[in-house]
Amino acid sequence: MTTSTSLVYLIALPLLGATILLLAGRRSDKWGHLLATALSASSFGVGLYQLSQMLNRPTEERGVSQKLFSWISVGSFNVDAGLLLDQLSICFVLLITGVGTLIHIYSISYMSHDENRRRFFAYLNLFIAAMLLLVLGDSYLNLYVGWEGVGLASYLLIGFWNQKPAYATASKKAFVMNRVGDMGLSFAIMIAFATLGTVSFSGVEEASHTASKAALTAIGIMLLVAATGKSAQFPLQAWLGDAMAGPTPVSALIHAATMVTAGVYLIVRSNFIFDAAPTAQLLVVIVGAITLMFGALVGTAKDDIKKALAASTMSQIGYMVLGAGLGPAGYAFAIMHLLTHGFFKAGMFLGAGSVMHGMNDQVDMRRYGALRKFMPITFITFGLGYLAIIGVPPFAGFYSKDAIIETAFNAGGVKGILLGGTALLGAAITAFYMTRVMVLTFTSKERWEDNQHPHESPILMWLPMAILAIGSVTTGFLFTRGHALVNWLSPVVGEHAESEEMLLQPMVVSGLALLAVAIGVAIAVMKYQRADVETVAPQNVSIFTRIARKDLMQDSFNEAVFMRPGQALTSLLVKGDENVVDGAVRGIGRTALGAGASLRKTQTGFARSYAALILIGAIALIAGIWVVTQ
Amino acid sequence: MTFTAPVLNYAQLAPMLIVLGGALIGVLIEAFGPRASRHASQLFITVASLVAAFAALVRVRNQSSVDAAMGSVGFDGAGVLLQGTILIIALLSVFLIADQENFTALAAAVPGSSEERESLQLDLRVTEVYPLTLFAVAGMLLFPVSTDLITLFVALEMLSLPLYLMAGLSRRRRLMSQESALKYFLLGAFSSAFLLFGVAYLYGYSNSVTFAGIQASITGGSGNDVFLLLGIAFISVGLLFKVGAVPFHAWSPDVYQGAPTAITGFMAAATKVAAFGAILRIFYVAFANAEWQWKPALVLIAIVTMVFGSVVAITQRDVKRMLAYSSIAHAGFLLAGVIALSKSGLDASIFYLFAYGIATVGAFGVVTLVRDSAGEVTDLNRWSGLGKRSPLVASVFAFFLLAFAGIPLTSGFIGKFSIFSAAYETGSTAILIAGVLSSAIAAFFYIRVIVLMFFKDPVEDGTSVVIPSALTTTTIAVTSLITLILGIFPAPLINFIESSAFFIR
Amino acid sequence: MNALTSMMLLPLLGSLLVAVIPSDQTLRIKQAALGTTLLVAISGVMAWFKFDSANTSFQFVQIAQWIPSFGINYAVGVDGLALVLILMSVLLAPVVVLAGWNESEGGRWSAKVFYILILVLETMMIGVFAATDVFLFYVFFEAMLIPVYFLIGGYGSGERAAAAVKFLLYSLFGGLLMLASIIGLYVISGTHGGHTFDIGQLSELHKFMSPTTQNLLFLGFFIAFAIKAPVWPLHTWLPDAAAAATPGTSVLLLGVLDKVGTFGMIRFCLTLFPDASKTFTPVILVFAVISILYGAFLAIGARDIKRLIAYTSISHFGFITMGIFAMTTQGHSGATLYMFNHGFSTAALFLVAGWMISRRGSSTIADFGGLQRVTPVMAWSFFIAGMSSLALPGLSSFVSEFLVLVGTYTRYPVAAVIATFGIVLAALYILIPVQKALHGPTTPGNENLPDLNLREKIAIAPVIAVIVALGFYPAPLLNVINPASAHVLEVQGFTDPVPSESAGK
Amino acid sequence: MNPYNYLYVSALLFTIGAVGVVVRRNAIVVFMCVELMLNAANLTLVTFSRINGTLDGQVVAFFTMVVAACEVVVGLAIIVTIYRSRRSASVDDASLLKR
Repeated sequence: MTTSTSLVYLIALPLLGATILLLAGRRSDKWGHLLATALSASSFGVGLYQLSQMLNRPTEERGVSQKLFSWISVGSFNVDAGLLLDQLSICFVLLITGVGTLIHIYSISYMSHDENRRRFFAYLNLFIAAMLLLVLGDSYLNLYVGWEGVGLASYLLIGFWNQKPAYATASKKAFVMNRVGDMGLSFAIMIAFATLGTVSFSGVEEASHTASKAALTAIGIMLLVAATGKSAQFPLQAWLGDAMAGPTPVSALIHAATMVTAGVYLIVRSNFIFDAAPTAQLLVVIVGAITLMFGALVGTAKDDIKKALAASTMSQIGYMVLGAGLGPAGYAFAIMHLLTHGFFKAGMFLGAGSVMHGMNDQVDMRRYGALRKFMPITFITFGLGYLAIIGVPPFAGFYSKDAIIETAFNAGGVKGILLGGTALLGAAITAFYMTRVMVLTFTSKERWEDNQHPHESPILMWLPMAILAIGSVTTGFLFTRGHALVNWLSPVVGEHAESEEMLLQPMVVSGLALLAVAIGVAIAVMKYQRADVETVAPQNVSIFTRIARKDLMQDSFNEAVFMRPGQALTSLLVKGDENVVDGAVRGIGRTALGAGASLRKTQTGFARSYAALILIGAIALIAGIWVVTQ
Repeated sequence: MTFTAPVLNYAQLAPMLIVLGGALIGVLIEAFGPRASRHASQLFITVASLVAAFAALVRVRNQSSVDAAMGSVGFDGAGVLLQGTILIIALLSVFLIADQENFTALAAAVPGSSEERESLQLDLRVTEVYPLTLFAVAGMLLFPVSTDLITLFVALEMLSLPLYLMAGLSRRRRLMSQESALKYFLLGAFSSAFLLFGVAYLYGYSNSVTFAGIQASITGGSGNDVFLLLGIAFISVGLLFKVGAVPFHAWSPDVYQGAPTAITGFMAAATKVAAFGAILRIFYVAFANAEWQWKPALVLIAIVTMVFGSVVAITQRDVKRMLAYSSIAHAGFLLAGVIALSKSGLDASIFYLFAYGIATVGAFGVVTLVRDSAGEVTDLNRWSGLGKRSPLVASVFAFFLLAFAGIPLTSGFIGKFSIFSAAYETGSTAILIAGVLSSAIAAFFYIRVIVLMFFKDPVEDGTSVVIPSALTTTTIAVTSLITLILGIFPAPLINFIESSAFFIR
Repeated sequence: MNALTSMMLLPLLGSLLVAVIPSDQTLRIKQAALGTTLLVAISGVMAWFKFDSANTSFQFVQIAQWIPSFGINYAVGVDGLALVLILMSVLLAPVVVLAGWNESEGGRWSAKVFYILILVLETMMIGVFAATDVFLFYVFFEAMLIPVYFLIGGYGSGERAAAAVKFLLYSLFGGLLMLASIIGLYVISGTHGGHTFDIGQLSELHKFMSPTTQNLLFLGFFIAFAIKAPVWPLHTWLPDAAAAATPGTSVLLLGVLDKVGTFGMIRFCLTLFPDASKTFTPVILVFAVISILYGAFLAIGARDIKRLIAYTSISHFGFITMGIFAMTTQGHSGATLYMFNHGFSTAALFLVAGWMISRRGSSTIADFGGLQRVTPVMAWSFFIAGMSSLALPGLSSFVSEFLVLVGTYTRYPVAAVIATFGIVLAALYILIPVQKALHGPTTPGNENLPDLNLREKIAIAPVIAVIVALGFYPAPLLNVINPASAHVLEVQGFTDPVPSESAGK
Repeated sequence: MNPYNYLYVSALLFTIGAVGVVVRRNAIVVFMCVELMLNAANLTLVTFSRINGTLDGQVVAFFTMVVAACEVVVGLAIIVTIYRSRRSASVDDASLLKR
């Protein structure tokens, strides 16, 4: 594989930015955000350069690697600090740096009133660096570093306004639940080393040809656990909703476009493991299917615009995971949906941010309405994103999502029908709740609080939105043009195998999908455009609505099953340590004292009793010696 | 019948004779010397005779003979070492005794009587304590070198009788002091009766009063084992009483507390050396071959002694009683050396005796310094915050306590290590374990005292540390220095003991 | 002059220097102490460069007779393991002195005593790691308790006296058990080619021991080390001690002294009693895993920030112990590296916590709040230290913790899997105090706490620098550690398990 | 007649003395009991001397007498002082030192 010396700059530049801004502190308040943006942009530049290099090379030599130094080397456990840039990772590099830079620009204006803007940008750069390390690392351990790095960055950014206790809690929740996933990743690495003797991608891939199904299944399942944690998949999805506590650009970059899709990257990157471990693969699709329904259902009940978007993110990633679980047929589509989603979801989040910006941080959609005329650009960009996500041709979402649904149907047998059906239903619900968002926010009647003066956002904010909107219009078309992306990725994820016997023709699937979408849209429009909406969520609603509002009881479940018992155990142990363990020790001391006190009493002070003692002693001594002698 | 004049090796007897001579001169001075200069001259005589005795000992240190005095006194390396130890300890204790403050002006006077008061006012002091000390020292010197039962018994009485009296000489709390004297005397006499009875049976068993003879007949196996058994048992009672081994220990806490502190220190240190010297000799020489008979019993006694001493010491409120119980525990440790019944056991015991004796004198020396208007303060609670009042004294005392506890870099640690390894070497695992456990318990109360001195705040009740006299200072300084040096560079002494410690048979 | 010996002498000389400076010139005293520790640190680093990591035998060896008749030598020398720990100790010492610049005030005694104790302690810290003579090791092992005891009891806060006593008694008890084992070794060595304490010769002895003997001797050592390290359930002294001691003392206590336990497990338990180690490995692993989770849970439940850090250490020591007894190169190197890293991350945590406490006047976590906005630098330092304590990748602890887990998994998967749950708990026990103390609204009483001053920044900066640097580039340490741990395992007759799948393929 | 009988007698005397020490209160009497024990020992010695046909036993006996005499001197001195200061010769009254 060709080596390069410039890969490290991709990571080094944003990392440098973060370091400078954090160390310089307030001194860099003036220029900090500019530096950060510049560095992120230059990293994007490096990415483009790498792409051009890559295009100039023949397909099989496109992968580039760079070994920096030997990181950990003990016995047979050798891990280099090495980077790997291939057709898969370049997609991510460009997505991260590109969208990242746009969001930097957006934030310059969005955060301009925040006294800690500099720190915000430092975190953003830190995130970019970590995320790039995640996708560039050439071994599972290096990936792990980036993996937890983005976790840290997300923790810092979710808790950026941690003076609000709720936000601080949200950030902690996110970190801890991610750690549960990370545990899966470290298990995977341990198993890989113990069974295959290596943790590098190339090594594992090479060993996976010979390794036993059992080992690979174990590794695969553990990787899936990791993915569910990072990508907010069932059952580790609960943190994403609360993560919206972070500033909106963060939600756009981390919790929509990039970090939360790391799980998909991990699965696709580990395709060689999952291809050889059907059980693990089956679990992947199941998780994906469940999550896409889960997210969709939650999305229908949310009044907080960001939470609604978050739910839809969860659901869309469900699609990606589902796709990734369908093997070589699906990897490429999963990635494609990931990329398109990166554009339109980021765009919509920025749009939401712009709305909040104009409605002085109101997030309740029941207090929006008819904003179309007050912020037209936002409306248009958001609208394009909307069309993309619900999958209206020719917008990006149509191509990517449709492909996944199709592949799902073609997975074969009952499995295929179930998965396809789920995906299709999901599409309908997506259409419903996204339309709901659209209607409640931009069309329908005004339901503002008093002294609201909605206004369009400054150019620094709408420019990135516009660019992303363009992306969400065009990308799908570009990627599918002559299977561009599929062929591009095939060297990494394996030849794209079209399944011979098709359950349904592509046209049929598309037709069904469009039908589903139409139904969803129709219901939503009827329910929200016609009827006028209460400004406070009505309480006399069906049990389903209530459950959906409570994120399908996920938090209640976690509390009941993990938190409360955990707290109980903790307090039990604390008491036990004090009374039982330490008590035992103190008990020994007390025993000694007691013995001393009672033995003291033999010292009566009477000479005669001492004499008696001596006499008894003498007799005992004689007796003793006598016994021994006889 | 013909009468052969006794042949005495005066060079080897010199140390004892010198001390006895000094004692007699002391008596004469007490009788006829001018009262004004009495104290000075007494002190001078005592110190001089002790030093001279030591010099005489050094002169003959390399000699050894079975019959220094007609076979009833053996002279050998072990004897030299033990006698040397006793002399050094005695000298250091005399420095403490020299502080008259602690002694009654007129022992005969009734406490609180006009007689006593005027003798105090006119400072008409009687200084009989010095000759008494010398007599006791002479007895102690004789005790470990006596090689026949007569001498053993005589030496025992010779060292005991003066001590009985000295115990009653305290100036303050005279009732207690006298009580301690009485208890010590009655019980002492009681136990020496046992010893004598034992002597009788041993003579009956072996038809000889010399250790050599007894050993011979034990090896020969002739003679009635019942007599041997009784003999060993009764003699052990007498000897174990002197070292304060359980269950013959009961006297020591009371006596240690009641007697004048300087005397207590002398008694605790020197008597132990002498008595253990005798025990070692008689068990190593005379009873060695009857090991299987007495060893189990002695092991049991040793273990009980260690544990009892340590456990009871925990709850003591009086520093002198606390030290008394700790000395009981140490008696237990020392018995381990007797049980070892090996060269290394002998070496270890002698080293331990030296180290422990020195530290004990030092510790009691410090105790003499803590006083209030009514004399010494031995109530531990009133010792609290001593570290604030006078850090130096407190630190020194703490150091001695650490030595007793056997913390490394003190002589106590080397002693403990050597004696336990010796015991374990000859298969007494039980001793080792018991020793370790009781050391752990013992640490508990040594540390308690340290906490009291350093981590508790002083109580304002007039307790103070007096400026020690030059002599007392010397004692404390020397003892603490030795304790430290033996902890860091014990090699010279150990080598010396190793090369010269043996029992002549 | 021998590098190690000189390194040990320097602090002693320093303490003498401090001793001669008049007590009222506190600043001079502090400067002298700081200067000394810096000198030692420099010489430590120089030794580091002189060290030849390829050579697995002891280096900088110096052997001088100490107590020849017991075969005791002053023998020092280091292999990679010892060198790393010595380096850690000497690097932490100046940091502690600088960070705790004012700790010595408000103690029972003058600043002078404080720094004398610290410097003496440093000598012993170096000695305990450098000793290649078991007896010498034991001497340092026990003697170093005393200065710590006075540091806790004299300068600590809250229940300092009680905590100090608890610490001392616990350790003494373990030490005495170890003494019993040492005596056992000594005696056995006597019966096989002469008394010796040389670690090299003793490591041959196990061939002559019966399994029972070996197991008992092993336990004697292990329990002592398990108390030091602390392994559940012998840990209860640590939280009290750490909570009572000054931050600086706590750093030395948890950062350095406790390492003696884990160090001893490798150096003595494994090398002297290989068979017994194998016998007990399962049990020990169970205790280690319990420690990991137990410590974590108690940390989560802790209200007092110092106790919290102490409990996290119990969890970390569980990891170290597990790594040691996993008997794989990854486990061993990981454990050793872990000892080093834990030293620094705990140091950072404790120092910052100490500053927080001294500013706020309370060590209850709930009393803090919103410090991130009031004192950003202090908050960040605490945060980074915390991140390294929860083993965030990119910080030093991650490398070691992951090595331990991987190394354990290859031989004992179940233990590793259970232990891995510790990383989730770690996230909780770090993030809870972070949220309560640093995040959230600024609670009353915290509004105008001063941020770190220059001295404090200078003190904490190198620690954090080390934490970050070693996270990215642990090679310098690993290169020194690997040969040592490989050597230990080779002596043990262990080889890493081969990957199950790629075996033979 | 059989000399061993003397041993039994002396043993009996010794026991009486020992028991006396334990049961009697008056210091003088206690002391007398001790003397009784010593004399029992003497009797034993003499008997053995007779049985064994050597003089050593009798020599010891003489020594014992002398020593016993010394003991009397010291002992009475102590007892008298105590008596003068306490107006009582009961050993049980002297029990300030205990525990």
